[in-house]
Amino acid sequence: MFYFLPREALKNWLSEISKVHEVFVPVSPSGFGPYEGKLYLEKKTKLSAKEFFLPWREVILKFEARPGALPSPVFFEPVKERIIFGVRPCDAKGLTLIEKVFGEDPFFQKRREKTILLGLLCKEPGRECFGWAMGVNPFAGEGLDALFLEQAEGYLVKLLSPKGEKLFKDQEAFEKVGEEAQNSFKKAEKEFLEKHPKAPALEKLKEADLLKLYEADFWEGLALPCLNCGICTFLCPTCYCFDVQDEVVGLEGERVRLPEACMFELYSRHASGHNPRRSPVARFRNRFMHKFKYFLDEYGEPLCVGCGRCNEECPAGINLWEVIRAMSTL
Amino acid sequence: MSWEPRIIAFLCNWCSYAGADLAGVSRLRYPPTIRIVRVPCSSRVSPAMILDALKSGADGVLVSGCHPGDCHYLTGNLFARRRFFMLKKLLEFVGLEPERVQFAWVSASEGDVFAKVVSELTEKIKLLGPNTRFRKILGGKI
Amino acid sequence: MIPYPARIERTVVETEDGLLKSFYLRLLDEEASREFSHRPGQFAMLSVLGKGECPIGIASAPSEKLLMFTVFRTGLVTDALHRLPEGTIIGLRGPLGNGYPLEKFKGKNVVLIAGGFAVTTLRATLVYLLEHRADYGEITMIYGARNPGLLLYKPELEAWKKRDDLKLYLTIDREAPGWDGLVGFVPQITEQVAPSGENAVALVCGPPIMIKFTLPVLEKCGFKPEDIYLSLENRMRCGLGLCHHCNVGPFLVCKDGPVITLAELKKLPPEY
Amino acid sequence: MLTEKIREIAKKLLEEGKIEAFLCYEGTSHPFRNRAVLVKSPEEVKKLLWPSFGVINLATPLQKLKGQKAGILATGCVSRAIVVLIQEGQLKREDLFVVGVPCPGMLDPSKVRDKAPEIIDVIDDLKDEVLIVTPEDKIKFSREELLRNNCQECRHPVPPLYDLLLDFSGREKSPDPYRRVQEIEDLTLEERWQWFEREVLRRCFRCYACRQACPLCYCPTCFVDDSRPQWVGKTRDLIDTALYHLVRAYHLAGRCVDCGSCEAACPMDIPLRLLTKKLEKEALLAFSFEAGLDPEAPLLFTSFDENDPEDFMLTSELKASGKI
Repeated sequence: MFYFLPREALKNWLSEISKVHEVFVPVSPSGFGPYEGKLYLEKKTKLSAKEFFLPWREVILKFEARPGALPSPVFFEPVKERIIFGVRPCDAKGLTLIEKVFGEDPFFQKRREKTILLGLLCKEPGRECFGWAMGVNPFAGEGLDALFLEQAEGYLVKLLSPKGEKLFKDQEAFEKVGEEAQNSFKKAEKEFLEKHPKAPALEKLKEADLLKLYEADFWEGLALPCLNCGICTFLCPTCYCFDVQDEVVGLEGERVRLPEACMFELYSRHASGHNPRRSPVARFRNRFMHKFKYFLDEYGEPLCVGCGRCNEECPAGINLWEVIRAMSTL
Repeated sequence: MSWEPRIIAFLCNWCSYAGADLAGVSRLRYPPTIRIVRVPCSSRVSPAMILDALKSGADGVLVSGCHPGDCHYLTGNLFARRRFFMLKKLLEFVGLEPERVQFAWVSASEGDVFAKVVSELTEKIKLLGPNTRFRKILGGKI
Repeated sequence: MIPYPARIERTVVETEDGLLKSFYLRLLDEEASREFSHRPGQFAMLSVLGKGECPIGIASAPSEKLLMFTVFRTGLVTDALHRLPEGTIIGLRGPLGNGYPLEKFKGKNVVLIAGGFAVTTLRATLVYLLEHRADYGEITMIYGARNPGLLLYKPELEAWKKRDDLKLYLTIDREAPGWDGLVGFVPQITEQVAPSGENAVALVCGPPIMIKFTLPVLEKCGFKPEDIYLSLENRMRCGLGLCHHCNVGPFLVCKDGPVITLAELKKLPPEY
Repeated sequence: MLTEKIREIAKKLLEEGKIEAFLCYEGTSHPFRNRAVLVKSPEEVKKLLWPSFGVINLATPLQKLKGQKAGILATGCVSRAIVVLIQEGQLKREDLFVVGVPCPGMLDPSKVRDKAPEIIDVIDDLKDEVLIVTPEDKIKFSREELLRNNCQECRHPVPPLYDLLLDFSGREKSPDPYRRVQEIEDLTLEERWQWFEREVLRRCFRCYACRQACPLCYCPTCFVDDSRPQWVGKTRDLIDTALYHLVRAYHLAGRCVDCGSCEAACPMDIPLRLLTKKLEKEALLAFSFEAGLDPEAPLLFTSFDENDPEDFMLTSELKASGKI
């Protein structure tokens, strides 16, 4: 089903639903925040909406910090249902990829359940975007509850899930639209897909021999500039690795789950000091092998939605496409 | 109940710790605000130790060692002096109350100086109030 | 990710250097305790609140009343664990991982080869095999440690020595006073014992260097890579296949392992 | 011009067998990003160029090349980082062939980025002007305006250590290297903490790019990664983050060569350099010390002077006021 929202009605509507729900929107080029009148919709934000599902600090246990204390489990429990508006389709697709692994994780699931995701299509692909090449069709809105397409007069809204339908059932600001509007959506989708085909590289990667890829000699050269920092993993809407830490202050203790980067030396270091991926090259290789081989082999899709954040933000100038090209032309 | 600051004092084993001991033996009065950590030399104290004390809730930190020329290891305190100078400048630069982190020379025979140092430091920190700025609270601020 | 509370009922210092200690645990929750069933080769996450969690192989057999873990004191959590007195309650999450497919071994000869403190899960296996003695063919165990003081489970070893349905070879790296058993590294002793690979499986657990030199010996004895079982270990956080720390290529040690055949291992990148 | 000179010398060194590889920069598909590259044959030198956006110090990847005789393109700060690494026993002088260049300064990607919504190319004359090319237009900017902060405040554009110095006229020494530090110093204590919290602590998500980009952060295990004791919690807690940034900056006291890699690497535009620049200023004023100028000289913290200042100490204060 499709609705239409006039452009000038958007902010009003966001304020309206803020009364009933917790509403988050992109507030600046850096990322999302609670809606308080500020809205940044020009480009995709540096930090994706991933942080709402795999947060920077997920408390999983609370305990009294003395030997023998019994832990009490903690579950994320929002007071109101959350709405996140302005999520880019690629980021939402990223969540569906994470869900393949985290399908039974109660923390992730609870957060998904309690959140309505409203997507917004980009006006133009950004310079570093390549989502389509990774097989992402932004118009399909995978992982979203509704998708907004910006048009001359306002937003055309496509409903994508029962959660979305329920939300829009009684929103006065929106008017139902007919077939004509639907066709304009389909037309935009068709034009986009014709211009932006899926990359043949993925099929080649599926066929590639895992060990040959691993042993290829291009890794050394590609990894030389890499700093092994965590920028690409923390900004990535699909990277899901986490660390678990016990934090204690005085007698209060919490066990928390937090994002971690596979680029860090500590990531794979055993307590004994042995580290199977001690060298920076090994860690670099593991990141891309995971995304474009291990995950691809297991789930049929790469662990990448082509949002381009890593390319845009990598201070060392590493370009994901060059890695994919090297891997797929081996 | 009036608030009493908690001060972590890193005292060098050879001078200041003995100085503190002398203050005790001489029955000198000073406020019971300090918790002593004995260290081999003032240069053993690293900035992480000082900041960790503040993070864990100390209201002040004192590092005390031998006077220049008296170091058991000859020059440890001279290295320490440079380091603490730089640390103090850095902490002030980011807006940490400079009075909270203090350095002193106290020799083994200066029990009175030690008592004075602790009294003065306690007064300074009482004026500032509890350390809220650099104290970690679980799940506090992100 | 939520651990069961478990009480340390008993601890035993296993080695002379004091770095290995066995913990006998009982789950506080009776229902959880009843439902807890594991197979030899699986592991559990032990947690000391305030310090963290770490994966430890389950050293007790499924039939034994208390869960037993023999822990090497090496990192943050194991160090804290070693300091805890009997009676303390800790956290336990498990059983995790795949374990040895012992049903598949029925009717076969089983060779257990252990080096150092990696013997723990093989102890669980051996206890299980001896309990189901009739189901299996010849059982051989080769177990080496650096010196006699570092051999684990000494009272049990004495008892096993006396059995005539088990061939037990204990060895130490170098001559030591009071030791009249075998002397030599595990690979050398394996070569001397020369177990036959005919209708047999080998379970090998030990430090990488021992494994590296033992595998060729086994292959020479006629063991096929599909019949050689190894147990991997890696740093891990969740034990559930989520956090991805423990991957060896596409293989997740926590979920797909820790037990893996040599045949499968050969298909993976050499990062362990 | 500079690019040609670099290619020429790299080719010559490789052909003559004086070096096994040459570490420099190459272009990328991104109009304002350069990348470190290692070339091992004379044919490959055509990749090399003068990096207007070579924001990561080459001495960082250089440390991955231990044991090879490598040539390296060195601006003032690269050369100074190499000096410190030699002083600290991390590099061997004889393993290196340093091709120095009097540095014209580099451009700041984040300053360029904001000049137009879409930028296709950036043309840098290495002197006065920068042209930013957009799909419609070429816009002219003064080079000074687009320079990186650390280049504007550079005290040593000319490399102090080199085997060969390219003939080029670089920038002059900055007349006012501590202007930005002064701006913060002029704030009140309260304002400074607010600044630190707002600009540093709240933004940081602990990717450690600053540490990884730094040519002088080479500890095998960083204090952040210690678990016994764990000095720094791993989450985004503000105090833990503060501890990380303070101790990291402090570890660079008397070592930092102000190459700005930390700040350039930061994805959240945190003004990290100000912390280390402040320490640089204090070391200069109090101890007349500057890092990375002489491989034979002692380091700031491995030396002392009997007359080092101590008026900051509580006992000095008490003595001055006659209380002891």
